[in-house]
Amino acid sequence: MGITQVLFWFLSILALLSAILVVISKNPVHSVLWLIMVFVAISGHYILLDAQFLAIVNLIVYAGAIMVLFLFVFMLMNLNAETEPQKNRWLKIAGVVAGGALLLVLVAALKKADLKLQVAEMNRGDIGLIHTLGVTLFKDYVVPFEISSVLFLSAMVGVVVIGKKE
Amino acid sequence: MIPVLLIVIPLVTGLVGFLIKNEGNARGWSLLSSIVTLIVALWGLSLAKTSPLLAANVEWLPDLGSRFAVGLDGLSKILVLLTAVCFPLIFIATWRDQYKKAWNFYALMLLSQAGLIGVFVATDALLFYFFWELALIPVYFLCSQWGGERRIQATFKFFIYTFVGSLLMLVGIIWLYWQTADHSFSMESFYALRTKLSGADQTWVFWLLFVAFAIKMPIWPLHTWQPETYEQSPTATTMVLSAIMVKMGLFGVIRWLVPVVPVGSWAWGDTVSGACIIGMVYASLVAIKQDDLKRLIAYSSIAHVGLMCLAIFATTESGLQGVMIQLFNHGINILGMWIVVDLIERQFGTRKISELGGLAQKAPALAILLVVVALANVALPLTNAFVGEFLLFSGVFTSTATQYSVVFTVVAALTIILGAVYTLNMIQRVFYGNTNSLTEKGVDIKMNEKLVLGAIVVLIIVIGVYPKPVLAMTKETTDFLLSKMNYKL
Amino acid sequence: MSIQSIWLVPALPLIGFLINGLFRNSLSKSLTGIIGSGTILLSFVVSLLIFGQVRQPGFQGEVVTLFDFITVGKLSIPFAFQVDQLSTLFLLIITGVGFLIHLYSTSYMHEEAAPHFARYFAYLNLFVFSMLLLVLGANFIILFIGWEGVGLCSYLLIGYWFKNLDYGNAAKKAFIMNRIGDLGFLIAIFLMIRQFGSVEFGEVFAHASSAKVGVLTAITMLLFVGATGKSAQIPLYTWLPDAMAGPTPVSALIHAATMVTAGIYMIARSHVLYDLTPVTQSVVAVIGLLTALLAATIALKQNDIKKVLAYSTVSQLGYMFLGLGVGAYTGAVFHVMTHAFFKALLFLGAGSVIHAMGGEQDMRRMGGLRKWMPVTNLTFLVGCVAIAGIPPFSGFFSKDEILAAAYAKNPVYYGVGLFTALLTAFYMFRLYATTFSGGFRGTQDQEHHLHESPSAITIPLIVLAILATVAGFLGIPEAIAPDAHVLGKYLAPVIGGEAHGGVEVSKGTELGLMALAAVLALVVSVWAWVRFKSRPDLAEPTGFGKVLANKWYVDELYNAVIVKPLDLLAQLLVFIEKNIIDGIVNGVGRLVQYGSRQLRLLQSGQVGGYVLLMVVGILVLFLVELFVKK
Amino acid sequence: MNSILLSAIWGIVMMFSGVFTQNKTIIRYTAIVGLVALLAGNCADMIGYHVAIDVHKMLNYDEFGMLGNAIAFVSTLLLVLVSGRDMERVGHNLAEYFALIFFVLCGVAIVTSFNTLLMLFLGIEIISIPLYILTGSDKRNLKSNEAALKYFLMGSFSTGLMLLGIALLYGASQNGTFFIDDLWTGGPAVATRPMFMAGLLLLLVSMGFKVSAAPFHFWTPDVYDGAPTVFTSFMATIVKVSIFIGFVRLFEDGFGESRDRWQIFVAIITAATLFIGNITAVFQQSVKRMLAYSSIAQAGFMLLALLALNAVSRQGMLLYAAVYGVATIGIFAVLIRMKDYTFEGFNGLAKKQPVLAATLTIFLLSLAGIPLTGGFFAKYYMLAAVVESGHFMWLVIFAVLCAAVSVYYYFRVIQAMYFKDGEGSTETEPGVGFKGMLVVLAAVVVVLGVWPQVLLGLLAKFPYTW
Amino acid sequence: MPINYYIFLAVALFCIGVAGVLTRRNAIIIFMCIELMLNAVNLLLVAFSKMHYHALSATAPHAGIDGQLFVFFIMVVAAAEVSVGLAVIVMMYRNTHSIDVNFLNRLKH
Repeated sequence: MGITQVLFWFLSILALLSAILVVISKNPVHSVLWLIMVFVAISGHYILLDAQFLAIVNLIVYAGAIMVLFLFVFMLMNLNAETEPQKNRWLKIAGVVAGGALLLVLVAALKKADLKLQVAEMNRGDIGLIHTLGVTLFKDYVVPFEISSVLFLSAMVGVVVIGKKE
Repeated sequence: MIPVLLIVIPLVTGLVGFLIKNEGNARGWSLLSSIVTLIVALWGLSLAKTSPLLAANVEWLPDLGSRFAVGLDGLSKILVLLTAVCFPLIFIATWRDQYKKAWNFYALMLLSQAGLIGVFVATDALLFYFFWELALIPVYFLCSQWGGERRIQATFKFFIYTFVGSLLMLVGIIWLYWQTADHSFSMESFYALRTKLSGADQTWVFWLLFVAFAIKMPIWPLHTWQPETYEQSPTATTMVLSAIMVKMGLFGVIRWLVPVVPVGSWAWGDTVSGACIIGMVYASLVAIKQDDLKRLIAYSSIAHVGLMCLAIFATTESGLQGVMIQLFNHGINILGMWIVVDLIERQFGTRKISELGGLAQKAPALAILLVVVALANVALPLTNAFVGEFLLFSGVFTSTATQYSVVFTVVAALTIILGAVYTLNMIQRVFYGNTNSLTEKGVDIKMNEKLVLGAIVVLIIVIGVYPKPVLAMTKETTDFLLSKMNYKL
Repeated sequence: MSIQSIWLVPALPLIGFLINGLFRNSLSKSLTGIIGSGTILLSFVVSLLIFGQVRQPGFQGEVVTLFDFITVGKLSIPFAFQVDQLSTLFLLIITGVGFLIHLYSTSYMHEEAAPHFARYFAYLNLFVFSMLLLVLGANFIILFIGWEGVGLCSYLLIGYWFKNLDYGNAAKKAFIMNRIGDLGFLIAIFLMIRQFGSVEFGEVFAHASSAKVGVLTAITMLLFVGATGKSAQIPLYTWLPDAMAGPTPVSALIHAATMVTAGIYMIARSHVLYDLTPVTQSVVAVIGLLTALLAATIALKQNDIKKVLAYSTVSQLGYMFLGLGVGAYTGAVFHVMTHAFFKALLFLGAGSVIHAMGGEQDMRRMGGLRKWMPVTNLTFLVGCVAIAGIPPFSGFFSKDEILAAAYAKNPVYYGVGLFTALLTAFYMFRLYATTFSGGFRGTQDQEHHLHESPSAITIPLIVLAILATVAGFLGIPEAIAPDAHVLGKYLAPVIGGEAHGGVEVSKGTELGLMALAAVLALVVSVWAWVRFKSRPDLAEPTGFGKVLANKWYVDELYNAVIVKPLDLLAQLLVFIEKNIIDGIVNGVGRLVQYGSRQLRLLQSGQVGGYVLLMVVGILVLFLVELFVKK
Repeated sequence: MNSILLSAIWGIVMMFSGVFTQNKTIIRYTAIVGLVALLAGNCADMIGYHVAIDVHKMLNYDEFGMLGNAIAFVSTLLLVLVSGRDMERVGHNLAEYFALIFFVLCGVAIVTSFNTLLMLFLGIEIISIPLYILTGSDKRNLKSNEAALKYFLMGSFSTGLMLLGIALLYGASQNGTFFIDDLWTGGPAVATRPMFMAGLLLLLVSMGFKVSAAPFHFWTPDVYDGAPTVFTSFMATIVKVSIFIGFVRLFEDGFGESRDRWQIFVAIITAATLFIGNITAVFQQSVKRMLAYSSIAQAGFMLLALLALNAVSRQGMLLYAAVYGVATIGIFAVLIRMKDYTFEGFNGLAKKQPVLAATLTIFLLSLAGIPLTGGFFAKYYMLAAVVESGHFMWLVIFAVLCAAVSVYYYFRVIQAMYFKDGEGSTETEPGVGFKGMLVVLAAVVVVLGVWPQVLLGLLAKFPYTW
Repeated sequence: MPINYYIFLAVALFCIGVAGVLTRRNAIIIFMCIELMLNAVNLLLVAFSKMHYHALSATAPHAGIDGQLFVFFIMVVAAAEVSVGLAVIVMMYRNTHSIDVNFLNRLKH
């Protein structure tokens, strides 16, 4: 087992454990922190997969900006402590069961795919580099890129509409 | 040209009618309109069958393979005649009925007339379906707006019931459409299907169409909407419903079902006939127990229509001719019955047989006219219905379409007796005996009512004695349809 | 007069009907009477003229076609009249007796208000019209039209006094029982259409021999079912006694002289078919005989004067069917004719009595009426003698002809027939003695009113009495005087030679039988007269007599076996209709509503629940993908 | 491309219009002008005048999408014309509402013409995000808040599903592409087929969510009920049918060749949608909520087009979009003006407001699919499309039975208006303009019902390819 | 690494997110779980991108790049969504002082 594999397994387990902790943490702030942990682990995977640009963006945008936003909101609402009264246990159990079942059927469905020979190649290729991505983004993907600005505009307008005091 | 006129006149006058916000004027206007329609219809009937005026065929929906194709053949003629004759009679007979916002009432009546005529003259399946529904909508509003106490539920049930059938029919029509060689809804293309479709296909598609027709007619056990609706509708609408609308179902079977999927019809003929016969006997027996005049007549109508349907599936010439003439006769006769009911209800405010009695003393003219109509209802010879029922029964009896023709005839013929039972019961309990506190103030009918009933009686007798012109009118169509119906794989 | 003008015969009464019916409110009673009777008289005159032609030797039946009635495919039914010896004879009887009864009615019904009076005459005219159509029809359909028409008129006339619901019920019963028979007739017609492709007498009879016996038997049996309805035979006879609810002239006209003989006419008319089907013939004979016997026994214990006559009618009709069944068609027709005379006479006489008694019909309250009503008494006596079969009155000859033929076929028939004849003599003279002899048993008031009827009533009585006396000489049997059977010779072209079912009895036997019948009838008559003259039968009957008085409880039986179950069935169906058939329809609606109420609970308002259900949906889709073969 | 550009630009214009003027009428007219311009731009596009931008095949402008756009724009225009005033009453941010609407239309224009899953994703998001806002725009109304949050959470969830689906499809595609017509080129290797199917199913689910197909419809009643009615109208009509057009495009262009594998799922979903939508609508007491369920039911009918996937279904989809849109806009326009949203609130409306009642009746008849209204031909096409394919006759019959059920709840409104006595009335006396607009809408419905050729003929007239 | 590993990892993360959405009632945490789902997809896309690169780079040097760009767009969208979502949640909180989704049941049936 090379270093890559070791890292893969480490990151995978880290991601999964953190993810589970996101879900089960009682304190919302802990959830946020564990989620950041998941993002870090995923960024590690990106690096393993030679997607350096995405790894950086993920850390900056997600773990940095977005999660901070979440934290801000928690702070704003002063909800850092446990606030969920434990009612409706059945719905919870049903939720876990349903999630598990979904995992099962997805795995079952995808296991049938004969992908043994397919590999996600590591340590090779430059498609994850900012240069390559940038060129493609502004050549082939310029239209969606521009269009996503509409998305931001609308989000902006929306937040203004919602947030403005009347 | 003429069929178009026949649709357009009531349609336009109906739409205009909404704007006449005066009861008297609206009434006169609708009568005028219906008389004009009648004149046009008679004009159409007088033309030779080759006359180009009798058909119209214009582009409508080229992408769908549907054309605005209408025409008058023998079958259409007789039903158009029925519609055209009934409406003026209805308007005159109900002249004294009072309605809130009468102009809307009359306008809707005219619209329903347009729809009905449309059904009868359409020679394009989609157009047929179109009018089929159109005829229903005004009637729905008429019944719900001006009907009896439980009108809303009753007519709603009626509407949904028939709508279910219609939609199934629509599916059937669409399916047939895709099977046509030229993807067309025209009658010719549909008739050409009978040789193209496999027996299995015909057998199942038969039901899609038949259910719609069976509900409309109605055939047992799909009939339960009918007595309730008749009971709850304003009588003028009941007249339209029972005199004309139920004919839509029979018409549908003759024109759009049996000749299109003859093999399916053969396969299910016995089943359908069985239902018809059960329905006839059943309805007759139930009719005996009815206390409401409208319900009684409704059940009697179920029995009569069952016989007609039975005869269609016998696919014999005399049976089919009988159906053709009976389509008209039954309409006229039942119209007469309804008029009498309307007169009674207007005068005494009840239709309960048990609350009436001794009317013959107070209204002898009404009694006599009713008796004639009632006798026609039980198909006494020299009334029009005898000619019809005789042909129907003899058609069923001589049928080779089923091996049970004798059984069918005999059981069905029981209704001849049962029909006499409930009809005479009704006459006796309403008209004979002594008057009671309610009926002793009764007065005889007025001139306009006498006129209408008289006209009906004259029609009953004339057709009963000399049915030849009517039979001649439908003969060619009968032969044509029979040639399609008798196709076997 | 040309045969072609035969249409006048039914047309005249029709015109009378129309005038009286349409203008009943404006016509005076006398005018109504004149129109009503006059049209029948004219019709009778025309019939006589036609008869003049028909009786020419060598006259073959003619078919007069008026117009096409129904033509469908190969089946063509013209509106055509058959003019031949048989129909002409009936024309004469119908219009002749009919006229007398009309005349009688002008007086009898005089107390009615003018519109009702006119209505009465309109119905009567319509009846004559229908009956004429019946006998004139050149095919079974026209016959059937008249057939149902007389049923209708019977209904209208029985229920003439519509205020009385019992009368209405009787009318209804008559119509419905007739309809049951008509149904058989109708199906017979359909069978003929299927077998022969035609309903015309000529066609059907010509091809009859080529048809299978089974089919023919079915046709004839069904026709006979029709006849049992119209002619009041077992099992459809019960309407006739009830029909006495109508005005008495109606009973005379319809329920004695004409309508009920339609069945005889029809079978005589289609004798070709019956000759080919011995089974049916036997059935006809047996049913006729049984009816004759049954009705006669019932008549023994009736106290209503009209009821006795009614059962006697049923009984006599049974005789006629016996005649038909044994092949004595001429005899049957002969009996129809004589019966028309004496039964009309008896009914009209009874009417005269009732009229005088102020509406009283119970014989037990009568008695000794001959003192007040000599003409009625005498004519009634003639009627009684005639029906009792005492020579040389008409009943003797016609009855004897039937009995002779019955003997030839089967002596048992003869025995029962003779016994019935004796019963007839017995109850008729019981009737006569109770009514006209002895002392008056009614109230003072009634006694005060007793009077002989006016001439409009007595003249028909006298005429009929004469006819009842002499009509028998039209059919003097071979045994007495060869070749003297005028009627037989006259009818021969239609009915064929006198066919005694193939077996001829010897002249001697026939004479012996005749004498036996005559003597016994005379003895029984006298005995009955003497017995009831002094000791009228006033007590409530007991034992077997009660059974007879209650008509063997047949009405009750029918009620229990047919009417009640049918009623229950109808009630059951109403229940099924409401709860099952409509219940299912409404149930679907309710199910939708119920489903709606339940389904909307899924919409819990909770996001968690929604997402959960979404996930479940996804799971289902994936499971289908994984496990369901496509 | 014209419509995407114009709608985005006009969205910005609207955004700033609020800065320059507080006059709501001006803002409204600006929006109307924008919509007309948008429509004109789209028409220009249809006859070949378009801004030449290389989209690298990511958008595919064909007549189907164009006509879909046109229908969406016309519907929006009608909505603004008939209910524009009612938007003013939602809140103070009229200009922003219009801006958001234009952004939604931008998303619509993308969704009707996407050629890659990326564009589909972006388009859907551009539609969704403004809608979350519009749903919650009645800020002080807790129902509105609740609806917005529910919509947002569930919408995001479905986005997650969609993305997983897209990812799996990407993985399954042979040469790593998002172009929908390449997803199944030559058929993916047997090896990746399960992945393809899993992705497809997830896309089906998420698109089903957007068009409120059962069992992914649960947001619909709550959101439609909670959102300001005028925006409910917008969502239930323009947005829904546009996404449907995208839905059809995706499954026809992307998965058309593999339809044998997934039709059964569409059939299941269709049946469930028809069933739940129609049945649940029966018991509703609020007309608004009933309309939400009815929109689910109508979606069930539109799903038939997805099942059939042939020329008939394409035409039918457009006709359905137009007819359903117009009729629903009309109904909501009247509903907005009502005092009481329950069925009882409509009792006796016909006496007080005959025009409203009559037009409303026509709209309802159209939704029920009664002839003489466009709704009939819309339903006709859907049925005809499936029947032509020859399979799934049971579903067709089930669909018509459900259509019969739909009559029940649509007619309840008609019954209330005409046959029941009551105090049903509008909040304010509707003006002549409003009534006039309703009559125009009704006329459109009727014209499409008598002579749908006017619309169907267009398809043949613009044989336009990119 | 074999692609299967990535697939199962991503699916597992995704399902954990789903389970979170189902079990938690704090609106923000639900939202975070949704973000977790998105990230799982991102990971999967990148893995597929490298898979395609591995398979096709011989003929197309930039094979698989689409996947990574798609991830980029997902992040863009997610960011926008987060802003809107948080705004909605805050609005809700302002009105009800709760972000418990179970309290959201004014709209039902």
